[in-house]
Amino acid sequence: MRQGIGESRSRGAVAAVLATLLLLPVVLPVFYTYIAALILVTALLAMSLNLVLGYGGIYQFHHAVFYGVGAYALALTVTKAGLSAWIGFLAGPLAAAAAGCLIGWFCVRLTRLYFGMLQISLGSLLWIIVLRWYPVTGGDDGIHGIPMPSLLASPTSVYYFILAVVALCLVVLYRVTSSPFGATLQAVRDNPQRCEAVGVNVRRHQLVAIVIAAGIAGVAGVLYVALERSVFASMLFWVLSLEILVMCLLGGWFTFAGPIVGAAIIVALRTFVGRYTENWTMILGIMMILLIFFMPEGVMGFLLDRLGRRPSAVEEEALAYPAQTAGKGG
Amino acid sequence: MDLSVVGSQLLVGLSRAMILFIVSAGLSFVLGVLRVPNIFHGSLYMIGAFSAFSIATWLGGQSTGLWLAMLAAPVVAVAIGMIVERALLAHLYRREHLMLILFTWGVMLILNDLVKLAWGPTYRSIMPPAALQGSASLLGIALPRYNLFLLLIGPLVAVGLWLFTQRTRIGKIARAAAVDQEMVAILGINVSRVLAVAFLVGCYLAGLGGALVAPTTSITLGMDHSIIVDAFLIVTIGGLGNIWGALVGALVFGVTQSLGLLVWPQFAVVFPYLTVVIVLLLRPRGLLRSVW
Amino acid sequence: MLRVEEVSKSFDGFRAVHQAHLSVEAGAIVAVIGPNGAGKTTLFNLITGVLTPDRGRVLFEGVEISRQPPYEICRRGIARTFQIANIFPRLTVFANVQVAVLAHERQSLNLIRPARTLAVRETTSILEGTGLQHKARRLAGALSHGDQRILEIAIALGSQPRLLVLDEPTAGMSPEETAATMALIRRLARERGLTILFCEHDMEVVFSVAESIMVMRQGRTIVQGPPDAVRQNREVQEAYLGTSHA
Amino acid sequence: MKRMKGLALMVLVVGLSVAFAAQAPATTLGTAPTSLLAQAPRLERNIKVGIVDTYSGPAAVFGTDALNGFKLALAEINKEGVLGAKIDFVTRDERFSPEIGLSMARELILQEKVDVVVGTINSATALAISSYVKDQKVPFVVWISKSEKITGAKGHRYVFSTGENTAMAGRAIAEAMARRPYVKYWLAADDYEYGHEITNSFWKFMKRAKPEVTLAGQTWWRPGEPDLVPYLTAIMGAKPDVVFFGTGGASMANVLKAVKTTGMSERIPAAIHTAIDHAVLKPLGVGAPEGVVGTIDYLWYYPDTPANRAFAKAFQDAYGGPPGFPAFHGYNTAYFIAQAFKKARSLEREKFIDALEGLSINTPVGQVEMRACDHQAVLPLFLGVTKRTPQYDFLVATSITTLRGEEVMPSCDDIKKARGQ
Repeated sequence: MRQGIGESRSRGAVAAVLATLLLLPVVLPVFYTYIAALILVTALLAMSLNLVLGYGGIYQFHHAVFYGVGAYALALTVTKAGLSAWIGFLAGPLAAAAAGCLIGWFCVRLTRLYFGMLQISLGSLLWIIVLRWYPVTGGDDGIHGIPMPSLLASPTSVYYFILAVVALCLVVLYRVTSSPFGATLQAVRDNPQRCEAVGVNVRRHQLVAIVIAAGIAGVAGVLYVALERSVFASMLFWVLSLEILVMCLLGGWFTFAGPIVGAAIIVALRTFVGRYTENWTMILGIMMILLIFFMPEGVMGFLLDRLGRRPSAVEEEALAYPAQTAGKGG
Repeated sequence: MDLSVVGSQLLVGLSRAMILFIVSAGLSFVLGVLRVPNIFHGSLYMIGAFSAFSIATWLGGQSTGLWLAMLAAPVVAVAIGMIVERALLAHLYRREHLMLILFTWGVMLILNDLVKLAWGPTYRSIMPPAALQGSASLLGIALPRYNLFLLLIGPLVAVGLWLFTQRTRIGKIARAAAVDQEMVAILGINVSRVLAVAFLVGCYLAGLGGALVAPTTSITLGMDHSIIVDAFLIVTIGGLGNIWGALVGALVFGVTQSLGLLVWPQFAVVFPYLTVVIVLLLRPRGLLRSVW
Repeated sequence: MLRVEEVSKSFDGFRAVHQAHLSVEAGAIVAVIGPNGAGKTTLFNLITGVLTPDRGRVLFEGVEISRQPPYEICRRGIARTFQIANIFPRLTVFANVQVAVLAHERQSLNLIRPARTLAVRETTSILEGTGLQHKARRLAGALSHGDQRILEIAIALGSQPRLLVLDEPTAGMSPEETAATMALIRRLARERGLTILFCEHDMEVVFSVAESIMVMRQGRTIVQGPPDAVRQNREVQEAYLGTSHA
Repeated sequence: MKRMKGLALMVLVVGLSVAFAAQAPATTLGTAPTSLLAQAPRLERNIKVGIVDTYSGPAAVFGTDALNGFKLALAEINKEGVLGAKIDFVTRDERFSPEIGLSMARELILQEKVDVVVGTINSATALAISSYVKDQKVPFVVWISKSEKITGAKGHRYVFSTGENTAMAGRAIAEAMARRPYVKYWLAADDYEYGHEITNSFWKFMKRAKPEVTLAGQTWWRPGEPDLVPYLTAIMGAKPDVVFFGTGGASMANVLKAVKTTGMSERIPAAIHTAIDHAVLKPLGVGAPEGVVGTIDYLWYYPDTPANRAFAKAFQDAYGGPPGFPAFHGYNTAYFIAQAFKKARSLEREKFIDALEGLSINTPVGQVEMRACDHQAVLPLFLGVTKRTPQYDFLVATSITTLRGEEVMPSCDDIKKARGQ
């Protein structure tokens, strides 16, 4: 998104956030360091989804599959192949990107809800493989106590490792979104038909976006394993996909940093509200509805609008996503 | 393989398809007319089932009570659905589809907890009315009576829907609105009312599905989750927004499932997803014409 | 340059285009006219690959393009606009045009370099040529209807086409806007050496601008020729211009 | 002056030691001052138990029941106290999600600093937490999940189970079925961990107990599949002698309902672990099939002993319904924890574990021992057949036989082998 933000001001903001994140383990008790790491991992996952969802307008309804594939690839590299976890850290994203390529190859033939439902079906087939292949994947019990390199022994070092990798991935994502590919992807989101007419191979762009997003989701998956040392079949279940989707929408899916905010909100909610009430899902539901009514562009979109950081606020009509017209076009 | 076994599987699959049809027809109707992918459709189905239980128990659990429960339970779902529609959803129709998914999921989360508060976590069960208990023989094939009853109800609902969309004024308008909402508005018709009625029909079908499934299963939290995925898959393979697509999709779904069980029972879990993948790769916009 | 040979397309038994033919010479301005539902837009969709013809073929510079996807046809040098404003509403005006330029320069899969450093000169020149340069930083969705139509043409220019296909470029415009737009189109054609194929409602516009006119009715080509010849054609007078011209 | 100095020094020492005692984490027992009081040692603070379980969704019925049993026991225990302290608890709802469950266990250990973690219905969560507490060296008591891996292959010093598991249940029901004349078996189960484990365990012991049995086929359905009629009609078409169902919870009710409506109960016998669970039979009323063979480790009406009657009555009075097996596990868990702390005379975790190993407590069904070698509670299993009786409007288990825990549990050697020791 071209937000026309003053370069220096936003650089300053990024530096301030980074400095805060670097200091967290020094200041906070170990549990909060863990939660911060969990938020970083989840945020990366949501960011990777947003590359296809917010930037590409692709109905990526089963993104969690790639997260799970990345995590399982690492877990199996270590526990079954007996290789070093560092190899697994590379194998995870690669496996996830390969899964993205496979599922994406089928899905880009379809549009919108059809795309989404086909992806849910294909993703669920992968989920079933993980669920049923007991000797290898451990079924829905998952794999636990996955040994990690001694470098990642303490919670603090895990935190810094995650922070470094997430920061690196965000830089990559930022470069991708501000590259010609990123600009074209946004054009594909706004109007795929028009894109074809200006010489853009829409399916190929969507597929590339899905592969990149899947690869980064795979990175988030291996980071989860580094943090929790466990993998679960439910990491590939559609409910998680829906949750990531909500993170993007809540945070602001037309902004770069929105999904981070969304991830932080959801993780914090389920960690802290869950303590006080058993009905926390109801609270989540109420929050979601309030946000839809009062912050339709998500928290980040709302803030950017308030700060006047975006090109002239436009009436909702003009921004209405061209769903109806594009759907009829074919 | 024994032919009568195949026959009975076919009939059982068809009867299962009837409930799926009723639920997904409602979903598809709302999807077509209102353009809302309504995730809390599953919650209304669950509420229909719980209401059927409560009404039947309240009326003493006898046959008349059970029949009345099946009639009255969908009304509870309709009431809840209409409150949500009038108070909230009606203000959101122009929003992006993903936002509507988010909204309806939020409602689902809330209804989920409300059901837990209202009925508690224990599971419930009701019996079919006495006339429908046990098995009956059809063409030499033994089949639970209740499944035979479902085989009758499904076509009845289909005919009712057909009459509604083809023969009533509001039904015709709803059908037109599915294709072109602006045109309907230009004709001076109160679109909001039409949409509300269409939503009402959707909620009724969800509640009816729940009430009908209640005697065959344990009524429990989480029913909403399992049905909503199936219903969306069916609606997709049938053609989004096309209620006859929902019928075709449900038949394909129910029959492949039940016949698949004869061939490959240890992998029953993959049937629904495999069906969808195959159908969508062959027909990327579903089996019947979609308004999407 | 472009030849449409006996092309047919039907939808569910309805013959939208039936054995239509059309030829466009390089450097010409060619118009397609016909009543509503005559199949003009369908014909344009067949030429630009949005639809695939059931029968017949489309040749561009001697190469058959009728089975190629839209993006491939665009890369061969045909760019188009659409009847309803078809832009990228959430992108800035600048980015709208830049995307097309990037695609033309085969940069759209470039993941490395920042987009803001690429294709800037070409994009700016197109914006200046179309008079949109002062609105470059605004979101396209927030432009007025007239400006959106101009932006459409600017996007099409971004593909550096040799043939520009315009589907009712002045639909919904005031007479002044229409005149200005047509003047712009002629100027662009002259400056960039473009061949133009367009369809239009407004007869005055068509007969004043077009060098060759093709008349369609019920999916068929009635006649194609220079304006005077078309004006004189009996069939056209009966079928299309009807009593108003009598 | 000298006296003043001495006094000041004393104040300082006492002050420091008090501050230290307050600072010191869960591990220190009341030190010098309290032990000077002699007699029974007293704990310097309350015992804190952290519970992670499912309180929403379809499995909530188990989590809630177990929690109720636990609360009932605590009410009794806290009346007299544990070494002068009470047992407090906090709960966390994992919503049947192991990711959330694991995260909550971390919170309980790192933030709430609980002495013991207790949970859960979900075997994936239980195993994940088990692996985590092994690193953290915090005791973890599993009270509902029936996965045999918890105290079997994946067992270790810090994990305990107060419920029966699939190894026990599978063997119990296999040995009972081996005495019946059936040969051709069909296995049908929920397609998830519990379904696979119980079915595999049953089939392993079945073949061992009666080598001539044959497998006619197997069916696996999605967990939560609402309508099982198509599955059962397909099985009936294959005409096996008997069907073993590996199912539980809401699916169990679906199975029993379908067994009745398809008429299977009149033609093909069925065996299911926990089929005679009151929590399943009660809601089904007279809609449940008769003649189903089932096993379970707790029935509120059997054995008809004063202890069991008292427990069932107290539970009924407190929560408006009879206790299910999770409530029984929850109740026992509280007593195991309380007794172990009493025996350890300390809040120290290692001492607590040493005390819990081999500890035997009085339960509503008699003495139950926490076996030292695998940390598995040695629970008896009850085998019964569902039957309609005139005094209830729901089915109950009849012709109940009791299998002692020792008879059906894997031996300590087997456990060692499974753990690769």
